[in-house]
Amino acid sequence: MKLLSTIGDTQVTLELQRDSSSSVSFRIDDDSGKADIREIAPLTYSVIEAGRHYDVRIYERGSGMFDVAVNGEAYPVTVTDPRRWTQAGGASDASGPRKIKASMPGKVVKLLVQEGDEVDAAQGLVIVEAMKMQNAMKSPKAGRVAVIEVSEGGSVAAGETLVVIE
Amino acid sequence: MKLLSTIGDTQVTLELQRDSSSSVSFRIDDDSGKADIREIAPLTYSVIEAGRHYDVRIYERGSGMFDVAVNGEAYPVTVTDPRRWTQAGGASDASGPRKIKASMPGKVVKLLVQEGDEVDAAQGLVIVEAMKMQNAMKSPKAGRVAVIEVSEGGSVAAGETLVVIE
Amino acid sequence: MFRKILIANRGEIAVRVIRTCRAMGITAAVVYSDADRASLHVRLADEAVRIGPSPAHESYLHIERILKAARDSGADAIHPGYGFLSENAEFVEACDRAGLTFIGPTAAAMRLMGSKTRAREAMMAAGVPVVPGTTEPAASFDEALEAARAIGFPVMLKAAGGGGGKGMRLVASAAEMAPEYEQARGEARQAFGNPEIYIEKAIVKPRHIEVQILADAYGNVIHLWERECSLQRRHQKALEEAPAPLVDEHPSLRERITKAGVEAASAAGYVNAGTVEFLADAEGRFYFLEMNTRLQVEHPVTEMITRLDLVREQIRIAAGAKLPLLQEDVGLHGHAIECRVYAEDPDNQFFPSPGEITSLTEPGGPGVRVDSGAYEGWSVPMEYDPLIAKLVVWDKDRDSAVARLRTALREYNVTGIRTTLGFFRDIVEDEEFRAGRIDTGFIGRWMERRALPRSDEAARRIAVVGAGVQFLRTAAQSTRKSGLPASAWKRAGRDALLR
Amino acid sequence: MFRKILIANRGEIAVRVIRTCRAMGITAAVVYSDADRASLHVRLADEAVRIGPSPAHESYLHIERILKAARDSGADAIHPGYGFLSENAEFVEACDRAGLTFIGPTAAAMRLMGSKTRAREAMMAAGVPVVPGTTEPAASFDEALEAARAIGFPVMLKAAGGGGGKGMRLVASAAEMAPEYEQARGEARQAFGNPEIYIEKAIVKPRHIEVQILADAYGNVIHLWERECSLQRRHQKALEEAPAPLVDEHPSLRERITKAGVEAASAAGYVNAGTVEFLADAEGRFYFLEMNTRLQVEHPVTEMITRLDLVREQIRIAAGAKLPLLQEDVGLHGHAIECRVYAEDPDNQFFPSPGEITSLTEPGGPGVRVDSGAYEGWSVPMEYDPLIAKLVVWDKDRDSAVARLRTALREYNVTGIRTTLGFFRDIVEDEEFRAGRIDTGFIGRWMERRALPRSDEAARRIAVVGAGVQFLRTAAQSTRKSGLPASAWKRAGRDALLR
Repeated sequence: MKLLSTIGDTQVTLELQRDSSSSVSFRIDDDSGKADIREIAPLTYSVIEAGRHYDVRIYERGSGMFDVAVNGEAYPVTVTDPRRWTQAGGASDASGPRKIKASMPGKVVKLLVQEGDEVDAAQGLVIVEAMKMQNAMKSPKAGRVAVIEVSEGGSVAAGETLVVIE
Repeated sequence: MKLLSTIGDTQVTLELQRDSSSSVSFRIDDDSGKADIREIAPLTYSVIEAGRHYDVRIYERGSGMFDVAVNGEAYPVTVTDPRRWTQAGGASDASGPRKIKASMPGKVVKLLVQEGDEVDAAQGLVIVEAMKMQNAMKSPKAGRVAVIEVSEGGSVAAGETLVVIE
Repeated sequence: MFRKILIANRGEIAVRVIRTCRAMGITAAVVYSDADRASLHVRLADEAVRIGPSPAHESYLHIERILKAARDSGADAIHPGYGFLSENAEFVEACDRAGLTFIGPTAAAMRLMGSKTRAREAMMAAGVPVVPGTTEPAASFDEALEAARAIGFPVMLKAAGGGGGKGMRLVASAAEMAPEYEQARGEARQAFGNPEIYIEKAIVKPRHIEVQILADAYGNVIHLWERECSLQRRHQKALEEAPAPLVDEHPSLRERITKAGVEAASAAGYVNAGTVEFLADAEGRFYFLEMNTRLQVEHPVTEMITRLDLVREQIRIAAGAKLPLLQEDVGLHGHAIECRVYAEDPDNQFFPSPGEITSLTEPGGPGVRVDSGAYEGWSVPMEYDPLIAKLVVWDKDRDSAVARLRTALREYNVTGIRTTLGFFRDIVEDEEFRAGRIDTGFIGRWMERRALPRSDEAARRIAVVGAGVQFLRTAAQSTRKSGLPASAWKRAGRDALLR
Repeated sequence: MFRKILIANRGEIAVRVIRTCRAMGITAAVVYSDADRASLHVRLADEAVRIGPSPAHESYLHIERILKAARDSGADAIHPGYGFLSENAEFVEACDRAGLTFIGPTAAAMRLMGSKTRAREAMMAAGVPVVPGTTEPAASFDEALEAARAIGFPVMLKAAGGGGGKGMRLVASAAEMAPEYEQARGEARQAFGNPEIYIEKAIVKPRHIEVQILADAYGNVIHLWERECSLQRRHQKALEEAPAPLVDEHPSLRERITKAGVEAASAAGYVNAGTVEFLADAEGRFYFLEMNTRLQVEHPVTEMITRLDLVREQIRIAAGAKLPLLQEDVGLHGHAIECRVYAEDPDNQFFPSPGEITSLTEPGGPGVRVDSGAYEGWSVPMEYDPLIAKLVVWDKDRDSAVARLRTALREYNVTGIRTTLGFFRDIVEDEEFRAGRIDTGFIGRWMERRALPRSDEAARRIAVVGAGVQFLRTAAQSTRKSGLPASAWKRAGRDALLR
């Protein structure tokens, strides 16, 4: 199974092959190895490779995005299946509509714009509050406020769409 | 919902009524109350009743038998539904065939009897070993060895039938 | 001694107080808001009383509801923890009126130390050093310059009308005074409608040193040495130590600053546990900042080096006991460090990260203590402070304690939410931190220079492999329906990978 | 100092050693059998080497495989933990030949102390008290009676041919000697084919007191005070304390017994950490039992009162360091208690209870330390010792430590397997235990008298309600197919009860 992956800013190809219930051969670009992988609990793996042990915890952020903590150190990793490339969400075109999503669950304290407003890049759109901290969600580009999907006083979950800018 | 229950050697009737998603009215014999019950994790509940808080952990032993740890103190409790009385396994008749089950997982070190042997009450039948300890499983009554379901050197799970005495 | 104590708080500090109450044979009753019904402090309490909806002003800050909970549960004393009502003098008085013992100082001492100007006056009268400066705004530039010269450069110009950094200017020398003074006035006028400026001595690279005080109702006041809390982000402490690394550089500092701490508490007529906070400079000079009239978040580091239980001493003092030891009997052994585990994203400006903790592993073993308000499967509510746990380590000296901390941090794993654990893992590798060269600007500077490439190439490979394996498993699962209950699903997953 | 240490053990003690290795900057490599692939010691290690199938003689007891693992991983030293190969002199010699440092005593000291008769002779020569008795079997009844009179009644008759209680008789006075002697001979003949009997002084209600020793390669020997381990079941320790409660009754005991401990270790030419075990009687007399030439399970209680890290000292000594402190610098502060959490059913003769830990909550907070080899979801293997974790508490005195223990035990919850936690919860409520009136027969007598009715009627009601709720939920679930994956199922369950 050949996959595309990024770790930080680096893009690599990843091949995985299951040899037995717990042994996996891998190739990352030209570098290959064999790992003994056990699932300890959902999203938690014990990995032994070349004698070293790695405690691996995975947090799925959706759309093939993962935070992978290896021995406690976190790495942002994305994985895509090139055969399903077209379906994979991926980053949308900078010129198309952009959804501004809540980066944390919280309460919508204030809407700073109205539908139809023209906004600049980095202009504040919505203020979300959690744990006594207020966070202004900003526009990633200049454009027009197409839709506002939340209202003042309402609650939002992390990843929920707040505003669409086109 | 009216149930029959035993705690230790005491038999009681138990009525439970769900008032809301977390509030349960109960009646144990003539004693009634209302408890706020939250499931914290599978088999783990937080219960507040009459102002007191109880941390409740449940271990299901099967056939309506439970070990219930309340604030760490364990109580053996059985529950049966009288409407399904006939299906409920319950204690079998002392005069009928009796299954001798492994009280712990382990390895069958030795069979002390053969099928067809006559045995006395408390006579050793099978020796099971776990964690460097050997445990002789004894006959609960005088009778005849009807079936031996394990063999020497084999592994058994807790609750697995070893021998049937009739 | 009290029979039952109501703990008017939540989270890790409520858990902390429960543990000592129970070890003293005192029934621990807690309060909870709707957001906290399943919180750990409720699960560990003997008794639990609902006090209202999730917003703090309708629950943990609601004096009447707290008092009603105390009456209903039959408590004879209230422990306020920190935050919420812990430094609210009206609450202290309301407890008094209700016949409930407030475990803390008197309302009078709380009020005195709660007022910046009154506290500063009291400290000056007691001979405790305060930051030198004018108490009135300068009437003219000449007056300002004269005051700055008298104080000695560098000085800080501060707006009289308000805070938050507006109208604030650091002035290094008399030559720079004129333009900075004008700019500060302009900014202050714009921000607060008031251009007035006063002048304080600038503490360059200040270090936060505080002294833990215990005082009984019979006039006995002792200190339990100092702590250093110079690692702060957003003016909030992140990592605290006892003893203070700064004392290594200035051996006389300990005696001088602890003496000042005791004098400050005595001057305030203080009773119970309290903390006198100072800013210190690289030369070992220090200045009174404020007094915290309650238990501190970071009290465990003091407990580790003195082996005292501060909550037990608080309760005993409130019950009328005398201090159980004299100043000369207070031990000081080894070095302790606390890391505050916040539900925050250190890679995104420490923004809050509430949500479900999907997995949690805490460290253990020798010299490791975890004071936690969290458990696996719990959802950190978005309504309250993001502090979910504290990791405290002890060892014979600072180097060993840092090594112990490093080990404990590696064992500590939280997934589902972002926490400051990874941030601390990086901090303990830092040479400046290891050398004790810290001040309140440390974290800010460190965040600037930290963008190091990760050095462990092998771990990076495993991160990619782990993500790939999970990607395939998730893809496989989403294409078939799992009909198995939770534990069977777990087992099946463990037995066979990549199905 | 070593660069990498191979830990030739498993479970909680392997985890314990990993922690100190890492805190010392030493790479921790572990070995594992097939049954332990997912064990905590593997999960926390830097490196892990498979050594064979599950049976111990094919893995943890297999000298060649352990040495190969050490060579393959490039380790320069081996820590044996306790049990397995830790007291195997041949293993020590094999390590020497392989150029690996064995972290423990020399093979010679191990052999000397491993032989009952040679150790007894060496102790007598060094003036360390041993249990008075005949070294040769009595040739006749008259000789036996004479020997018993010389030793002083009560005496114990013991079979020369073997142990395990067969042919063993307690004789209170000369009048009872004749019939007991004949019965003992008969039993011994039947059990071992050898009727010979020897005679030892009977220690009535013996208490197990042991002295922790540290010795370096330069002839320096110090003790780290005593421990009391009188609470035993099946001749295995269950709960240990430091200092010994018996010392409260006999204040001179500490000086006498620690001196004897140091003399015993010196006589054996002992190097590294070791423990000299004694039996003591109610009058404070004590007798050498044996020396354990390794780290003890119960070493944490000594660590808590001295604040030393015994594993660190072991490693330093093995690396050729001198002892870092003199006898007079060894502190003794407060009181520590350890409870051994065994996977055993205390309600069924402490029978083993391996299997999956379905839920696990460990205690925390001040004065609480957990050394664990377990985690939630882990299956305790049936192949090895049932010790899965140790709970250690510290407080300023024994009463406070018992109260702290009580609190910690209440927080400690394990489901899925039976453990000794509930047993300890009952023990800490016992008046005799609280008063320190303990001896090696305590648990046996306590099990006889413990059948108390549970007193907490309210908790009983909740137990019934809890079982009822679970019964209905399980019934409801079994009648419908759950199509939800694990976490969604959890959440759904939390939101709505009794569906």
